[in-house]
Amino acid sequence: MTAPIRLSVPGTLAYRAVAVRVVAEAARLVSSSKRREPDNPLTVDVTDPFDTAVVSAFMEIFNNIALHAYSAATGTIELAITPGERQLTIEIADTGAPFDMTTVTPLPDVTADALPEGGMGIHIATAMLDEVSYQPGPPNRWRLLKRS
Amino acid sequence: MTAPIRLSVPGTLAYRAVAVRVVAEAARLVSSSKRREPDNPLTVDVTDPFDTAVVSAFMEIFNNIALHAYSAATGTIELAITPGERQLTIEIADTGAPFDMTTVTPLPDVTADALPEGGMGIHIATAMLDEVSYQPGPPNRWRLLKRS
Amino acid sequence: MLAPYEVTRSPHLTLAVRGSLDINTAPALAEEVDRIMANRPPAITVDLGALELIDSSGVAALVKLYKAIRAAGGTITFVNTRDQPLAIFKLLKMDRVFGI
Amino acid sequence: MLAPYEVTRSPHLTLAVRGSLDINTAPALAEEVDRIMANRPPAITVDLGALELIDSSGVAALVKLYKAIRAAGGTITFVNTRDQPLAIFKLLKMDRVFGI
Ligand SMILES: Nc1ncnc2c1ncn2[C@@H]1O[C@H](COP(=O)(O)OP(=O)(O)O)[C@@H](O)[C@H]1O
Ligand SMILES: Nc1ncnc2c1ncn2[C@@H]1O[C@H](COP(=O)(O)OP(=O)(O)O)[C@@H](O)[C@H]1O
Repeated sequence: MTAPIRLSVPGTLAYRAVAVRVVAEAARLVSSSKRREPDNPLTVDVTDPFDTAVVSAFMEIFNNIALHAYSAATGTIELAITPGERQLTIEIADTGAPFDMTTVTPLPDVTADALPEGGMGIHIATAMLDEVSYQPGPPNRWRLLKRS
Repeated sequence: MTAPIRLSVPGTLAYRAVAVRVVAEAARLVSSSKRREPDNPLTVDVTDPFDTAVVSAFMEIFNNIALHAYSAATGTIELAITPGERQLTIEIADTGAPFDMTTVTPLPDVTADALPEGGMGIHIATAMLDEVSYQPGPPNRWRLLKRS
Repeated sequence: MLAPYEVTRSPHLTLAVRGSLDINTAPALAEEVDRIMANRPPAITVDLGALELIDSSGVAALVKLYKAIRAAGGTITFVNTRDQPLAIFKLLKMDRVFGI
Repeated sequence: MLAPYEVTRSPHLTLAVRGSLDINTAPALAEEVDRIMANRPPAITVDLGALELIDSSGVAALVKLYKAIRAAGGTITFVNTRDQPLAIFKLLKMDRVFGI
């Protein structure tokens, strides 16, 4: 295995795009390892189901850290992304406010008359990935794993 | 000033796109600070002259590290990218073979009958930026600076 | 930068969303939804053919539009949903509600 | 992934290069250039309208094509060069040579 990709960015929404881009590219390194082709550094193609799942989950976790963990004081978000043969691991650390993940309620049944307008993020992340763990800190540590 | 963006990737061409993407986004944070708008995490728009210069220079330096510094043994490329009010600084460290930058010859005059097919990289980088410094190591350290 | 959406009124009222509808871009769409609803349109088509990425904030913006149109007695039709946004709507079981 | 170029032969021989022509994609273009030159074409148009990024390896690939066409007595015309690739050709003073 090669070394992980490490990224550290200020924990604000202005740096969301750059973090998502790095994660999308790392996912692609795993999903397209068979058809590994050079790509355009200006675009990322997130159409493969593996890439889709990883990026969907990561966007929610990043949003939550920037919005909730860093709602009062701000700090950095540190990522260690390890593309493996058949899996991708994303470790995330922030020094914001910890929370209790067990208090997050499951998403109620979705019907035409009961559509949620919030509370979908953690649900999306856990449903899209094989493993999601959170260890309150400081630093708070997320570990996301997706198998291909 | 906010904290720098830090990125560490294996020093091979497979990670070139992800590094270029991060640098392009960091350049955009400087060049578009007046018209700061949210952007699509899947595309980077390199049309502003500032972004163009930064990305052009960085691509050459990255290529050279992956190809020349890491021609024998491989290692990581560490970036610290600091977007300032009116400038961008990119510090790059690698643990590959050092070289003597003073031996790099200037690009000869370009005419229809004397078009170069190599040796353009360092020339592009220095011409596009305000400051380029290299300190042989290990680790070898590049410092690139562009004012806006 | 392009706005993350475009509204065309003829022949039908269509809202085309493009690029990434997310926590950064959804507020602009929400404002557009307010402008759209000011006319109490009887029907709207939401074209997601150029939408590449959506997050839960983007979903929330579309849910708001859906609720507003229905509350006003109108109809809303989603067309051309693809890739990551389609996966999200399926995961949230909104694909059937939205007729995707 | 799309190839970084497309060759069309009618009405004129045109090589359209797109996306990023760089150290990763230039080798594929170099192979295409060999195929193109096998026919000793009298003229070729290189359309860079969809080329977003180029590095020195990409420039080298286009220089090779330029030299090969000229050595075979043909003519080469570059069209639609823009943004970062245009800046690079200007910096290298190749813009005049290439008639850009
Ligand atoms: N990283 C985090 N740090 C602190 N609180 C969090 C974090 N992630 C989620 N939360 C809490 O969990 C709740 C549910 O999160 P989520 O499912 O993403 O929905 P939403 O963010 O729309 O409320 C949030 O409202 C917030 O209170
Ligand atoms: N990071 C580096 N590490 C080691 N050698 C380098 C490095 N960058 C450049 N060089 C040396 O300087 C030469 C000139 O570099 P450059 O101007 O980019 O042209 P090219 O790479 O096409 O030869 C290279 O051929 C190489 O010998």
